Amino acid sequence: MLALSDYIFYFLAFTAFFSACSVILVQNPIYSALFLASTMVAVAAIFVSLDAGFVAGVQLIVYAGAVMVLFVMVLMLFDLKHDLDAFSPGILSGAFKLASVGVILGLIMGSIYMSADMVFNSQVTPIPATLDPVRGLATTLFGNYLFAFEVIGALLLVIAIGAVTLSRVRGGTHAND
Amino acid sequence: MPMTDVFLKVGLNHYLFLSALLFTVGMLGVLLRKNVIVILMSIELMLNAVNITFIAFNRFQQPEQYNGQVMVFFVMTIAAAEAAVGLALAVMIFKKFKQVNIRFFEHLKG
Amino acid sequence: MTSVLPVIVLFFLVVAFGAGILFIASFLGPKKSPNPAKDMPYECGIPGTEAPDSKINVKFYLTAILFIIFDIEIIFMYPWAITFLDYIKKGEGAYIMGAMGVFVLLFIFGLFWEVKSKALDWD
Amino acid sequence: MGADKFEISVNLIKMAVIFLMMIQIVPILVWVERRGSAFIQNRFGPNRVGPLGLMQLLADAVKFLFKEEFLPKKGVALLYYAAPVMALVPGALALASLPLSPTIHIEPFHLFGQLWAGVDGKGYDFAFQGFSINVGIVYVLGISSLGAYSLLMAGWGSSNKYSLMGALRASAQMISYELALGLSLVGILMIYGTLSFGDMMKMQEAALTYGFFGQKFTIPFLPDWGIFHNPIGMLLFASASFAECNRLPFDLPEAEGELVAGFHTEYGGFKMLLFYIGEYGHMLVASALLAIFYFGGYNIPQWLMTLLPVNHIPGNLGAILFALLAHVVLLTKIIFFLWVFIWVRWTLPRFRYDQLMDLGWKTMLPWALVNVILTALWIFCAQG
Repeated sequence: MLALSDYIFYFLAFTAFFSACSVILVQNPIYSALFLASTMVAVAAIFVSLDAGFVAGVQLIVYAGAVMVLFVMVLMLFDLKHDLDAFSPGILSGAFKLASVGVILGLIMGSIYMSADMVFNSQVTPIPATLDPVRGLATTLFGNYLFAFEVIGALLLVIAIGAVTLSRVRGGTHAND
Repeated sequence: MPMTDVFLKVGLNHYLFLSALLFTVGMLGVLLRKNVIVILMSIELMLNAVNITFIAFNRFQQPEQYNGQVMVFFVMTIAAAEAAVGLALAVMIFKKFKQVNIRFFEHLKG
Repeated sequence: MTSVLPVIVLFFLVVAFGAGILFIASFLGPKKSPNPAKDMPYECGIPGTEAPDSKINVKFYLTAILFIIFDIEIIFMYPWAITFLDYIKKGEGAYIMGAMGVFVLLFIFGLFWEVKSKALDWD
Repeated sequence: MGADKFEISVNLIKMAVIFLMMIQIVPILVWVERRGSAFIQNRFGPNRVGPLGLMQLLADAVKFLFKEEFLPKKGVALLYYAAPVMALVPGALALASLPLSPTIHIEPFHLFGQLWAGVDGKGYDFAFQGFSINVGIVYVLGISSLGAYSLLMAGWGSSNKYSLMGALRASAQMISYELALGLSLVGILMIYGTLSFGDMMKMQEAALTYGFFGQKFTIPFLPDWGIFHNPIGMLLFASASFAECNRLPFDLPEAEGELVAGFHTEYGGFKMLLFYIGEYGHMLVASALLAIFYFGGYNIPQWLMTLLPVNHIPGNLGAILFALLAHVVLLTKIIFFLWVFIWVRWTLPRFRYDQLMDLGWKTMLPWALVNVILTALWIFCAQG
């Protein structure tokens, strides 16, 4: 019998997959962005069901709350409603692309299936209640990954400067600078 | 393991299958769509799929360690940074050509 | 694994409430009477004029980009904040302060640069 | 959701009650706002329908239900109708995760000829809370950040340039102040060392204690509330939440004089009311967070606590009475902050948009950083 958590997984997985497909099939990019946001929320819910609550929260704040809002804002600001020929032209190249994606999907699925015996054994072990997940995450982040963390800080600084500089290149509203 | 159990007992494999599906959908989007912004969105989709894999492996293989979650943290950061720069580029293209076709990226010089 | 279920249930409850209310209201209200003035975009009662090619204000999307970047930096401070006391009690306070100190310095430098370069100025 | 039928039904009822609380508070707040503004401006306000004009809210709701259904001619129907419904979601989902009372332990009891004792036979634990998410504040911030979609969908769906402009302004404002809001919380999180609301409130139960290089100084007549440890953070958080709720003096998104009416220009009837419910839900969440983080949540000062007779009633009844009292205390604080929201609205003038953005980015964000650094140094000194 399916347990309750399995129903939840299938529901969330279906939501994520359905909205992901809609992202690439819908003509209007604004709808694409909204569907992608719903995929992100479904993925965040999947994270919660995998006991990664903090990462789920970050997913909501960063992806659903910031990145997708940026996408939606850009699409609305520039009025990109009319995206008539949404797909790249060419039947032959299209078929080729589809086929290559199919091959890759087959390979991934096959490899997952082949290793099924290896990973199927790993049943869910409940996390001990004494462990505070966020504490553990923080200790790992500031322990083993400290260097990566500082590099991320530097990267974000570079991105902040780069994005502003990019938006200043001639032709923008900053042409008078 | 009999085949009927495959659907009845959700385990690590199901999360990996979901991740593979989402990744493929994102890849299709990158290959098939012309709109730069939709392509960027498809890339975000692929990164999300990867994140599911990280979290699922973390939960099922090392439930008392947090390496997978920290990785997801970093992936999200990189994804957001990539989206920020990508959109800045897309806006530049739009201002120049009044369209956000991926074709126009080759005209961006200096 | 089911801790997300109540959130989903409440979400559907809220959506059902909102959609239901709108559905009921659409029955109770009078039917739509066609009227050219009513169909026009509302502009304080003045006959509406469509904006020709409204000027794109890049500020909005620039703000959103900067928001994303600073938001991530703030999110990184949360796990730091809640383990800060633990590290100090372990006697590793200088280590954790230094770890975040470098990060915060980069943050401050970024913010300072954005203010200096007038990227945050609205006319 | 729960282990047996009793727990599941109690949890469902709690969830529904909290959602209804959010909806019910709207007409009351609208009434308070109108009467309050009249009081502040030396007018009467609504006073015809019912005693003190209290029935005005019922009349309003009925009127809204019977308004004409309207869709702008060029509007995008799906987004136009989805926006007001989505406006309800962030407030309701965030409010349900806040614990509005301490956890009550219900001993095993007999009902319907059956022993109800929970999974482990030790009884049940309930708090007046829709559901408990162990990352507390991160979940609330994440859910509230989804609020921008509703605005953008409304602005785009009604296909009116004023709506779109209002929506863009609103979302730009929301995300700008979300930074200051998020950063101002870092200081208080450092002090509590936890993300869960329940633990935070437990830490504020005792008398006020400051530490200084390993020494402890206790002030017995004051409670150990967050505001005494982190006053700058509290000021920043309070003003950022005004902006998050799009309230005056930060209500630029709906500035009537400049933008017609903002993102809900083309909305009327109950759709408009749903936006209001969302906005007041946001206010409710902001007030509750303010109370939980900085004003002790459901705690009252300890010396006051010992005077109350509720502590001495044994059994399930005592537990329930105690939780009810705590709930009333928290509710009183929330209502006080809601009144502050309304009070400020009728006192302060509105900012200009550039002033608003400058305040968010160039004043509040640096001050929030300063707060983080100062708090870190303070804790460092306190622990020695």
